[in-house]
Amino acid sequence: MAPPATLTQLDAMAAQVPNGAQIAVPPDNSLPSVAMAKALIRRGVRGLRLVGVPVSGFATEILIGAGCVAEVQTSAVSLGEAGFAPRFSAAVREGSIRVLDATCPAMHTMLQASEKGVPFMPLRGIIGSDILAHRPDWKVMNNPFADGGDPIVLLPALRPDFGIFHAAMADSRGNVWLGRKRECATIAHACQRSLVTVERVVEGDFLLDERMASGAISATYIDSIAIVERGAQPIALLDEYRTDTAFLLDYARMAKTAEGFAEWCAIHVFTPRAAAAE
Amino acid sequence: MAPPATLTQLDAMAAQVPNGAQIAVPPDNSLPSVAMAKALIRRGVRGLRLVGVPVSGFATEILIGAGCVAEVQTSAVSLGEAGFAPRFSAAVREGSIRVLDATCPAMHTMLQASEKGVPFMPLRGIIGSDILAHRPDWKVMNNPFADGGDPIVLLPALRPDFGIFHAAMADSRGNVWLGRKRECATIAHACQRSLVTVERVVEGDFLLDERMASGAISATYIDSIAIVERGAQPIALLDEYRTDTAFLLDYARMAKTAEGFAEWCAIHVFTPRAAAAE
Amino acid sequence: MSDFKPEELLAATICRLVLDPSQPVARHVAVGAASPIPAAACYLAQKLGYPIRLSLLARTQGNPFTDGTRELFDLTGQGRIDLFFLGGGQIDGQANLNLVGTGEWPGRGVRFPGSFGSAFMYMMVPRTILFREEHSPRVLVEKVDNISANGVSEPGVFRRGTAQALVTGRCVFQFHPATARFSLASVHAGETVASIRAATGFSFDVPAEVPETPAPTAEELALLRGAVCDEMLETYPEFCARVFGRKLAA
Amino acid sequence: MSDFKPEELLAATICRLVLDPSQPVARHVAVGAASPIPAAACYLAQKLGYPIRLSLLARTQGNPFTDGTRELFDLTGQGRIDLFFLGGGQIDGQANLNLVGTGEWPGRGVRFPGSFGSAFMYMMVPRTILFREEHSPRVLVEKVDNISANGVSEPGVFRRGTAQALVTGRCVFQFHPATARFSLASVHAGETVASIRAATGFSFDVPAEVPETPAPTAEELALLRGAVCDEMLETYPEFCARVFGRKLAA
Repeated sequence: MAPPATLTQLDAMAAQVPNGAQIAVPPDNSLPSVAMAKALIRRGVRGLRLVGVPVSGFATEILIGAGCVAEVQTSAVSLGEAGFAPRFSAAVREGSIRVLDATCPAMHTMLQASEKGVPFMPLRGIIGSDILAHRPDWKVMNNPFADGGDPIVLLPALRPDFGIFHAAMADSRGNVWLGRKRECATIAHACQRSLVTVERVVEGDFLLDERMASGAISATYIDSIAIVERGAQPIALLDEYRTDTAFLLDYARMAKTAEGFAEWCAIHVFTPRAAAAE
Repeated sequence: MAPPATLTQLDAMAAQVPNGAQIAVPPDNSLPSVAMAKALIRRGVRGLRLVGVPVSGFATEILIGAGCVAEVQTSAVSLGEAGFAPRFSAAVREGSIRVLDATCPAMHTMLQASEKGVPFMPLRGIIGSDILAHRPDWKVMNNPFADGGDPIVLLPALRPDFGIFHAAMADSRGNVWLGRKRECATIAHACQRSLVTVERVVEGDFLLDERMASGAISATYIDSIAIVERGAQPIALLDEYRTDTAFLLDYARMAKTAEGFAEWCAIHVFTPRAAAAE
Repeated sequence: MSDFKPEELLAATICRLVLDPSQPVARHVAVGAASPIPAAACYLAQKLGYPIRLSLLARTQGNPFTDGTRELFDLTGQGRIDLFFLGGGQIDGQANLNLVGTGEWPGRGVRFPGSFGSAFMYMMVPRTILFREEHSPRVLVEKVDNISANGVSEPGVFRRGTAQALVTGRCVFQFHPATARFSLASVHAGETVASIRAATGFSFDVPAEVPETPAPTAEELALLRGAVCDEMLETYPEFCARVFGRKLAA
Repeated sequence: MSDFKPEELLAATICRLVLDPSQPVARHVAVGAASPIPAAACYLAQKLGYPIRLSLLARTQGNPFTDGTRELFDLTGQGRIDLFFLGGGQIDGQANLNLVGTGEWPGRGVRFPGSFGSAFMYMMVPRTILFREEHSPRVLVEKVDNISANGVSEPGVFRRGTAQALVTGRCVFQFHPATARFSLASVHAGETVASIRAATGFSFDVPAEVPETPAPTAEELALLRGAVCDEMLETYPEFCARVFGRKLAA
């Protein structure tokens, strides 16, 4: 089988991300690359500016816990059924990260503006929320198509340096497939570079198959691919594996303290076994 | 098998479209419902305002030829390899239809504005084109995120009364599947009602199948479905059947005159055989 | 009277608010993640025979959206979602919601997860039912520390609707957008106007007569425990086990 | 010298313009529907070993886009398309393109199909190669009747690039955006400066020395008739039959 030209190793992919990079990451219901988050922790990257599309989950939480993150722009950070994200909450309390709060459709819209190559896009709602008061980079203007009045929010295009996510598979051409999780397509379109972990590489070309094409992202947008089996774990991957809620609850319990998080990391990120499994 | 609740007959579906309706129609590379265009001609509808997403093809051409159309808003009307659209060209020459010329990404953008529920969206380019000079409904303003200057076009949201297209299949729940032809999803999202012809109805629920979901449009958007085998013909349907170029060339030859078009219609639209085949 | 769980009372109560004939019809209702009681209320309405389309964001299998997570917001922008549910770490007397956190922005006291889509949804759906089981002065405050989503808007600001009601573990409040105030609509069994006042941090109006929140009917309870639970078992296994005593077959 | 078809000369000529080392590198080239010669030129560049990504809009099988027809325009908006091809029913001396029609707007004389994406693409790609086989005063006019897409923009208007060149059946013009004028870069075998002048409705600059457009090399011809034709057979069967004498197996 011809592997895609962009195929690389996980650690080599993590090495492409410099300190201070802005990275778009999907939430726990949409294929985060937890494997890549762990590889970034191992690499010791610092000062990341994470973008939740539209919210943030486990990958963001552990990157914050490991001290890799300077800023989070998101609509929420949550571990879903496992509750509040403890290292995120601690970091907000301590003021050790900058939080740029948004609301879900605004996160999508800012990326869609980059996807279309326009400097801004309007969005309804938001006016009256304190979110707007804390976003000097967002503007309000009167709808020029109304007869006067009708204020509407304008959001600037957001073009992160990297999009990082996990997909079910890649093909020989370097296209990736992730089914209905199309926010990852928007991430790939909007970001300057996309780094993707996949469960496996299969022969062929998804774009030649009408059944597969609609859930695929063209290799045009994908800069690097690394094979990591169960690379979203403990998060679910489509219909292939489920979220490991017990694992997340265990994490949430341990990560209540910085020491507990360090212990969790030692076991699940830094042990040779954990690293080799990726 | 449980048929979808929205299943109806082609002629009943055509009867839902009143005179003067604004209708979004995909072009010849993206699943036009030629069957529905013929049914509308048989029904004798008048004054339609057609919207090409982003260009117009055979379905628009025959509706114009049959006198059903008052206005076409599009980036182009063409029969592809079969050349210029003869009845469209004649109608422009005679001034019998109003043409609102646009450019492809502007057509997409106006529908995307409706899809997002915003009154307008910006788009780069266009400034300096005579298209802009003939679209008093389009505005230019300075990009409020620039330091001054930087004019950019604002396009109003376009929300047609109906979206009409052909899909490969519908499922028991009334979801439809058309693979990568996602402009039809934008049509369905943006239009007030969507009327869809399909090759067949299959049992099950596309939304439960990760392989199918990404090429499906949820029943939420689909108001009526009619089964018409080969309903896009002579236009191609994905990998199921190809464009019948010989048929189109024959059409283009006959439709050079109004009489020739009437003769073509008599054979291909009005004969009981032609109607029964749908 | 005590033959049902509090969750069953809440689901039946919310179901009646969903079906309230004085409100615009709810044809399509969306229910956010982690909202089993509102989900049960909507399934109950369906099982009672009302043709409501229900989009459950928590469903991983058969998630209704095929255009990514933005589709819910686009769908709402299009005006296709008639009713949504929201809660909040704090809810105040003007129906402002705080999902960000207490103390200084962005939640230097207790940080909540974040605003999610509330700042958009609250303004873009015709009807919102607020729901928060905990009814205490800590949650129901006079003024929220931070506004994720505002209860009413300035004149001239595009807004399709406001809160219809606020349902808690103790009572149902109705919201009046013209005055931006809640009034007490009913109290759950065991509560009084005085007990509600004591547990509520914001001031609200009290009509001359405050009824008790009606108990679920036998039919409603049977549906909740049967057909509704069947629908919810896969998505909300812990809730179904705890409330209905039913477990998903392994 | 006459051992090649005019289409082969044009393809080889366009290929050299695509690979012009004085231009920003073309990593990703898009080719519109109904453009077999530009498509052949790009395939030729690939077969010569240049790593160009080629998105052919005319391909129905293996169409590169999975986000609908808007993806080409989004991709271009993102700055990911480096080079595009445009033509026109009329092209004027300032490189303005008319795809709408002659006479009064919107083409009350001869109506052309329409502007397609030209009004966007022409301004949003760094490089455009204009191509029109017919070289006559009817097509190459002093001033187009209607502007679908303008050759140059006012200062301050966002624009990534302009025409690089105009290739016709008779010659190659280079475009100079600073002066908004074409200059004659080479004439195809059999043409002279005078014959070009006679066939051209717009005025253009002529350097002291005007070379003949180089003929395709033996390597280029072999690739065009072999590997390039293999790639194009499915998408452009009529073109391949006519130019290369090859037919798709039934």
